[in-house]
Amino acid sequence: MSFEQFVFYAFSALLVLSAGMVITVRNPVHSALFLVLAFFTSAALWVLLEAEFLAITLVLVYVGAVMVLFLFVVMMLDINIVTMRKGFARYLPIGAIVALLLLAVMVMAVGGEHFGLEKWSAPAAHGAHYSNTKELGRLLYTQYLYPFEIAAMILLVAIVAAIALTLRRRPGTRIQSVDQQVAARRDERVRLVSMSAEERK
Amino acid sequence: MIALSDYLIVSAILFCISMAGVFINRKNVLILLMCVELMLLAVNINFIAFSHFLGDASGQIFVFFILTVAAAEAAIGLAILVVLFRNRRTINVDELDLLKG
Amino acid sequence: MFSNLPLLSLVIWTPIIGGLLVLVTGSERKGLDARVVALLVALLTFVLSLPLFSQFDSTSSAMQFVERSVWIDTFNVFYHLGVDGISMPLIVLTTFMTVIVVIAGWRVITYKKAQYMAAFLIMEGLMNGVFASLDAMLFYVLWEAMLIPMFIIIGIWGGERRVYATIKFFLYTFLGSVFMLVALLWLHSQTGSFAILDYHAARIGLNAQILIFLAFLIAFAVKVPMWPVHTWLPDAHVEAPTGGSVILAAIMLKLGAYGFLRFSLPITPDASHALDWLMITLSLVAVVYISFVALVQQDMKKLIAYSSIAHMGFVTLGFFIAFMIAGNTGSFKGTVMGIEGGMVQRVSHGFVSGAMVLCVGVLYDRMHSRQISDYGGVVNTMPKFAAFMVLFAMANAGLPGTSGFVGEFMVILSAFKANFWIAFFAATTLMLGAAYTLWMVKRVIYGKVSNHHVAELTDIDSREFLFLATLAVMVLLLGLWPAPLLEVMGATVDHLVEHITHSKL
Amino acid sequence: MTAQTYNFLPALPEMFMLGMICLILVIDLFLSERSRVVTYLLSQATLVGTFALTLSLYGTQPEQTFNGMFINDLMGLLLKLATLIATFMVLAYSRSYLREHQMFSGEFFVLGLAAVLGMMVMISAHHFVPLYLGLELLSLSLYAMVAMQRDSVAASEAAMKYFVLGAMASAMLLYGMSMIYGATASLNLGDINIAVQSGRPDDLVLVFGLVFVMVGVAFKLGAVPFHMWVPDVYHGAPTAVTLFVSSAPKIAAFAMLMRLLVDGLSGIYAQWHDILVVLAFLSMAIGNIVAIAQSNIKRMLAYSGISHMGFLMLGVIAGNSGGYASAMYYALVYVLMGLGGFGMVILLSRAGFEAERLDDFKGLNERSPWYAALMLFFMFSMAGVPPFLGFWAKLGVIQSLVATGHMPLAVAAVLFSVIGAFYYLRIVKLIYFDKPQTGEPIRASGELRLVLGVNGMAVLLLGIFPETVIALCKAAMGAV
Amino acid sequence: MENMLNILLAIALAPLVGSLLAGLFGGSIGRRGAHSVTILGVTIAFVLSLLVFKRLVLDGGESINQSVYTWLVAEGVRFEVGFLIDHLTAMMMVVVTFVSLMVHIYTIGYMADDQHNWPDDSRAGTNSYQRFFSYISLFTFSMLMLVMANNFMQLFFGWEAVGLVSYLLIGFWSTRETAIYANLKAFLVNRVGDFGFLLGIAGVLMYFNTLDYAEVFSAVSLQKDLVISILPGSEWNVLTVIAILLFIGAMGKSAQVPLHVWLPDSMEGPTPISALIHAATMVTAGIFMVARMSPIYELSETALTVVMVIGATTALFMGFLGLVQHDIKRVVAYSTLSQLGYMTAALGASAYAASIFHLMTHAFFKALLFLAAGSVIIAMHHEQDMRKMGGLRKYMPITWITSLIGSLALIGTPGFAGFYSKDSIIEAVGMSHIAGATYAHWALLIGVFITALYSFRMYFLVFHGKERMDHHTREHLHESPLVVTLPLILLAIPSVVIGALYVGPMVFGNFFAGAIHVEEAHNVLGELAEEFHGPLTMAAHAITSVPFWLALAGVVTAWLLYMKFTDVPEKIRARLSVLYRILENKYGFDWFYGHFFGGGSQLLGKGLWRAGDVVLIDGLLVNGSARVVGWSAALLRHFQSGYLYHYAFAMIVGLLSLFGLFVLK
Repeated sequence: MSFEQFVFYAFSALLVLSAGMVITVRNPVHSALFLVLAFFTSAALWVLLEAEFLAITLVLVYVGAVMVLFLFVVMMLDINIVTMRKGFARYLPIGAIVALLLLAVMVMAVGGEHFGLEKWSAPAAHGAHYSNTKELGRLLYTQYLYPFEIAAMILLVAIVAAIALTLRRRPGTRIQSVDQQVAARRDERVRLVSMSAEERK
Repeated sequence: MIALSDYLIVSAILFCISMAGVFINRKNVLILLMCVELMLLAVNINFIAFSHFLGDASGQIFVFFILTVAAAEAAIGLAILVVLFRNRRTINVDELDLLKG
Repeated sequence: MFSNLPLLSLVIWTPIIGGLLVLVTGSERKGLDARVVALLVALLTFVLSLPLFSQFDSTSSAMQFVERSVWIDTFNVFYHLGVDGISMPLIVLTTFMTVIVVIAGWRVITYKKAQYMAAFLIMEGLMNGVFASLDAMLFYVLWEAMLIPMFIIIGIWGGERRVYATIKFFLYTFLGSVFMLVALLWLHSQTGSFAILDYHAARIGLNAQILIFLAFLIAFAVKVPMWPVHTWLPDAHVEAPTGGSVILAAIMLKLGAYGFLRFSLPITPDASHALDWLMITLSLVAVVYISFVALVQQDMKKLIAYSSIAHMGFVTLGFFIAFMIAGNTGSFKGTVMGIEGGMVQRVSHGFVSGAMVLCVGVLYDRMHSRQISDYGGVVNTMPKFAAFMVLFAMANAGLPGTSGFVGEFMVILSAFKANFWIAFFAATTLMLGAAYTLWMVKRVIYGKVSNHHVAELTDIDSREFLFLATLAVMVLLLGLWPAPLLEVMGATVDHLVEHITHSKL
Repeated sequence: MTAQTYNFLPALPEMFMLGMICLILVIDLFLSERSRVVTYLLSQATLVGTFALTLSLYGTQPEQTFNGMFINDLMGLLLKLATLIATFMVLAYSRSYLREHQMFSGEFFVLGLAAVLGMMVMISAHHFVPLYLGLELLSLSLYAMVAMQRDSVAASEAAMKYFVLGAMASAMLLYGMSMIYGATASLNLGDINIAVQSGRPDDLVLVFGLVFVMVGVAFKLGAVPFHMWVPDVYHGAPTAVTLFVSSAPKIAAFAMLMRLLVDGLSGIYAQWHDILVVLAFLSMAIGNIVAIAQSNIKRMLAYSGISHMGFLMLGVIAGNSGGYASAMYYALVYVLMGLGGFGMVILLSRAGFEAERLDDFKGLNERSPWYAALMLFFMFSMAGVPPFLGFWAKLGVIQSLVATGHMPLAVAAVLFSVIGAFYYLRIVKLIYFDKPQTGEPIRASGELRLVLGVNGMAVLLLGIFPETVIALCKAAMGAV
Repeated sequence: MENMLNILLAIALAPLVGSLLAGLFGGSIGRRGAHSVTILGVTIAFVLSLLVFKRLVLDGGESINQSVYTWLVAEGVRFEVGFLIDHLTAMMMVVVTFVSLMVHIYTIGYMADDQHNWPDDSRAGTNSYQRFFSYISLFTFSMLMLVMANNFMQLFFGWEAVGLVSYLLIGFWSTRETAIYANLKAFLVNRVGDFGFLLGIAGVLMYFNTLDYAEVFSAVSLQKDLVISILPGSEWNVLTVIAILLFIGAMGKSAQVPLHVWLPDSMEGPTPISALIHAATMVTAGIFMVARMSPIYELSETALTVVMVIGATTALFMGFLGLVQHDIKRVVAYSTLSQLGYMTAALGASAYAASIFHLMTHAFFKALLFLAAGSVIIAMHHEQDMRKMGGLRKYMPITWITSLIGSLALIGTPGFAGFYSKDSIIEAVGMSHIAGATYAHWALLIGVFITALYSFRMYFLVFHGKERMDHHTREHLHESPLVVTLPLILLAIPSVVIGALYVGPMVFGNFFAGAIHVEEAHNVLGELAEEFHGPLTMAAHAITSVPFWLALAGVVTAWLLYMKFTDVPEKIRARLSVLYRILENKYGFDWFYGHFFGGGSQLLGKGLWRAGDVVLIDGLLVNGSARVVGWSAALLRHFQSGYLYHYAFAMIVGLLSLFGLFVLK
């Protein structure tokens, strides 16, 4: 077994295992952490596939941002963990059977028969001066300009949506109204009262 | 050498696990969101593997977009989750049965 | 004077536009009475339809008063109208009966008068369109569209179980006609045309013919209706308001029979030949079985509905004995009488069943019951009405001198040429038809005044007298002088017979 | 590698819309609650402007741009126009509803326009990436819109279900795309088509990918068994959103179906034909049958929509340009009818009251004969009874089935349409044959009345004169 | 010729016009107007009929066969209205119009106080007098159309039209349950006959392709060897089939066993119509028809046998029933049945002329008897039970004398009209050689005795013996007014003389030559004619013949039983209770028909309706499929459980199934 193979199998095993744990552990915090592990391991696999840029991105974006968001929500929502796993075992067998069936079908399609080495020999490794990042960047801003714009729009939508959904203006809260403050005029706030001078005694 | 099929099988396993996760999990909606992330991960592995073996970078570009979308998706999904939780005080999948028939 | 006018379009669109007008001028507002508008429209349409009869060239079997323009180019659908001897009398019948129906609903309908009248007018236009269509798709569109006003009429102004009845009516007929649609589309895929006359000329293999025939059969058999797809009619009939029942019995049922002549026989002559045993059997079942069923009905309208089914059995019988007669006599010349008999029966049944339904309506308006057992001795309080009722009952029983006789007579005479036993079973209607009709008359009209409700009945007023008398005149006229009707049909039927003699295989 | 310059002209409408979305987003920030109507008007203006720009492209030669990712053809053009009209009507329908239900906010319109943009991208996509991105742009906006009524328990539940299932479906779609990519080494639909036609790629792999892709498309269409979200989302979402979800996205979904199957995978027609037969049959069956058991009109219309999607697929099954044209016509017709149906629900809804029970329609004829007649038009049209529009749609697809020899399927289709007629009739029954439960007169803004009237008359008049639209669809599919 | 056609039209239409005027405008023209206009119409018809008779018979004019109106044309076959006037027709026209005229006049008296027959709350009786006249005039028209027809279609028209009027008149007193039962029964039983009749006509059309008498009769011999296969394997001669089918019609109309059941019940109608329709004219339509069709019947001995046997059976067995009736009209009715049987039997023996002759004489004396019975009924205040009469002789002399004349004519007293016709029939049947003739002969002979017995039973019970009516009735007994007695007298005259006058030419002469065709082999009357030497001789000869003594025996027995030993009938009844019960129940025909056909068809109808329509078609197929759809809807909606994981599961299962689709392939 070559080193490459060792790395592949080890990380693959870890990936599958952590994925399994994501869906089986009781505590959602643990699930999230296993998911992080899964992302890490697959990033490793991607490096094997010479997709360094994406592997880094995965770690940065997912582990760094998305999973933090997940954890944030988990904490915020204060979920009762005890009730979370009830009846899990009951549905496991049927779930497992269907999943295995699906897996069987999928393996039949993607297995060695169609995608073995005989048919798909591994490509030669790129030269040392090859930069995956540069290559992607070039494509992204030339050929994929149009999708890139749409992706930007998607992110915008995500922002708008997330804010629209979660931002609550509670009716009872006391907040400053800056524009009112700024727009306040003197005669609205101050009443000058003219009083007759007090008589000196 | 690691065959393309090996990568694809790993991806397939991952995909199946996350699928199973969706319907085995009956309690926590959050896990469902994670499963969706896992599915996308599996897809990404596929694309990258193909991209590598085809020697064509466009697969990786696709993965790039998928990552972007997945992040946006996660944001919106979590936002909906929050809304849901505020309304129901629960994110138990079992209790999401107001709409049926 | 009329020859330059697009008469067929006029008899189709006048009532439809008139109906919309009635809706718009509605009865909610004061001033214009929806009924008056409706009557004027109906009369106008009737007058417009008269030249169809008077200017009809009865020596020609070709389509007359033809209009043709593109409707949907992409589907090759044309707005193609025309009448021959098969369809023209039915158009006149339709326009005539609509006038009657409008008058009949004059004082009876108080709820949503405008909608009621509009529904009938729109339906009249659609029915005229069905009879005049020479394009299969136009035919189908109108054929289906016609269901909508009827659905509404039964549902809004109907009786106790009107919802059940009207939905049953709609779905039954809808189910039937979708098969026709598939058949038409198949024909379209073969000929690239929706013109009915092209279908007549199309050569089709036997198996395909049989399938098409069956598809048509389902559509038309439901409409006629033939046993065993007849059960919508008693329900619809019973629940429909009087006007609805009149149109149902007088016109709608004729559509099925018309379809057999316009579609089944000429398009699939070989299948008609191969399956004539089925049609004859079903027709005879209608005559015999349904007559027995009619005998035991307690509800007058149900009885009339069943009697309609039995009478329509003669129509289909007349059409489909042709092949057996040809087989027996060796020529198709002898088949004309059966087909003509069936066609006369169509028209006659329009008058007779319409009149019977109106009679029941007259009683229902007064007593709000259709149960035979609630009546008895009506003649004592409504002698004029009783006279009409007995006359129409006799027509229903096929007494010579009334229109009911002509068609039955011709069909039975023809049936003997096909087979003794067919004639035998067909002729049982002489006994059975008289039995169920006159037994009802006995229980309703004759006898002592059976209860105080009957004692308080008032005889028909001049409005009721008007429509009953008009129908009575028509029933007698057609019975005593059927020659013009036959003359009109003659050339067309000869042509039809000539057509179905030639195998399409 | 020289810098490429693209022809931006075909994408001008999309660009205009993108710009306007950003503009509206910014302008909305500076508007007070009372002058929010400006946002609304701007949104409508955006739609109109986009419509005009799109229309200006009418008659140009089909062309691809952005490296073959964007295609501008007649089908795309027409579908975009239809999408824009539908959205315009949706917004007009829902204005007062949104106000009454505290959803009349800038975000709603921004998200709505973003969804339209997504649809336009999908419609013009000639490449997996924009197709997927357009889909996601659409979907994400819709998820958020469904959840927009934040205090509604049902809406948030619907949004959650929609989101989870939708995400699953797009994952499957992606998985399928990856397999096709693997098999054909291309993401461009045109190249894929060439590759598939050449017969080089492994058939099994292609089919494998195809099945996954079909799941994604079927989900978007709401075809059985990937339809489960439809009733729940239609039911749970605010009616204005339901109106939107049920209309324009179906056009986009149809476009996606066409792009993927016809533009991309026509080489394996035999395979996707089989899949579509199963999906169409099941959709017609389940949709029509389960609709009968519904007591909520939004759910009922949801199931009816499922069955309509089954009918739509029949046209595609035919596998020729005539069939595609009929399917396209069906999609357009369905959208028009569905808008009317949900529009009536909106009409009867008031602040704090959703007229979503069937019983709320009781005695409508007593309350307003005009609206009753309109609803009758919609219902009979959906049932496929002539002379209404829906009939020609059904006729078209069944005709293309018959013409290609799919007789059993054609017969099944007409039978299911008979079953389906039952529940449409039930609505008509409620409207005309039952007594109203409330004597309250129907109040509606002039705008709503106008749109509803136009919509209803369109269903009737386009039914009587169907030629134009059918001809356009045929032209779009190159089947004249 | 043209002139003649106008006369014929006038004969037919005059009663129709009268009828329409009286019927439609009865309220305005009043009673007097109604009976005047109808009597005028019938008088015109009668006088013109006499004119026609004179031209044809006395002046020896040519017979006329001409069509006047084409009803319709189909397949080139013309269905027409036309007149065939030969001696047979001319005679029938005279008889019909004469009896009708008598009845019209008589009705003035009979219906004078008709309002008493209607309940107070009935408005149907308002113009009942006018209506009645309208009906009987309409009947006259219909009957004339029937006899004057020159084709089968018109025959059927008239045939049905007289049936209609009969229906209307039997049920004239529509508030009486028995009357409206009787008229329905009459119509339906007649329809059974018409059923056969129409099939017969259809047969004629099929094999001759025309319905014109002359054309059919001229072609009939060409078709005599044709066969038709009705039941698989058995071939029947076409003419036999047609003849029997037509005869079924005659059985209905002329009330032959087993379709006789309606006639006794028809006595529920007013007496004038019993005389006109149910004795003199309509019921003889069947006889007339068979005589008219003689060219067909002559070619089928089988048919003739059927006719004869049925006729003889009717003659004998219906006579028996007359013995046990108490209702005066019913006795006459059964007597009518019996006499119709005689006529039919004569037809079977090919003695058409004798049959028609009997038809004519019978028309006179039976109308007489009925009208006399009506006169009695008027006097008895509509009491019809003979047990409550007696000794009426002295109160109503004219009725008494005319009744006696009628009865004597009926039993065949030599010299009276009935003697000549009946004796000829018995002789002819005795001479006949076709199968069944012996049975028929014996039946007719016994019938003579029975006829005499029941006739004089009635005569004695009514006019002689103790006065059994109640006091009140006796107080008011008096002879009927002139309008009643005049017809009696006028009818009594032909009842006596017509036989002697016409037996020579009609039965034994060539009177019907050209109208009736008799094959040489069957020509019994021809054989009899050789022994005929004038009516007087024939009457004198009668003393030595069996029928005379049988009749005498009948009269004597009646006298003994009902005048001398009035307790004997009671004893006989007790002794022969079984037999009596059979007779009382009219052999159970009514019971059988009522239960088997009446009840049976209702049972069948209910069965078909409930099992077929309600359960099978509606319940199982229609509502059943709706229910299946409903159930599946309810079932399938459970899959929409609301649970996300179920939805996801469904998607994955769907995905797997799509794979399965290809794996299975």
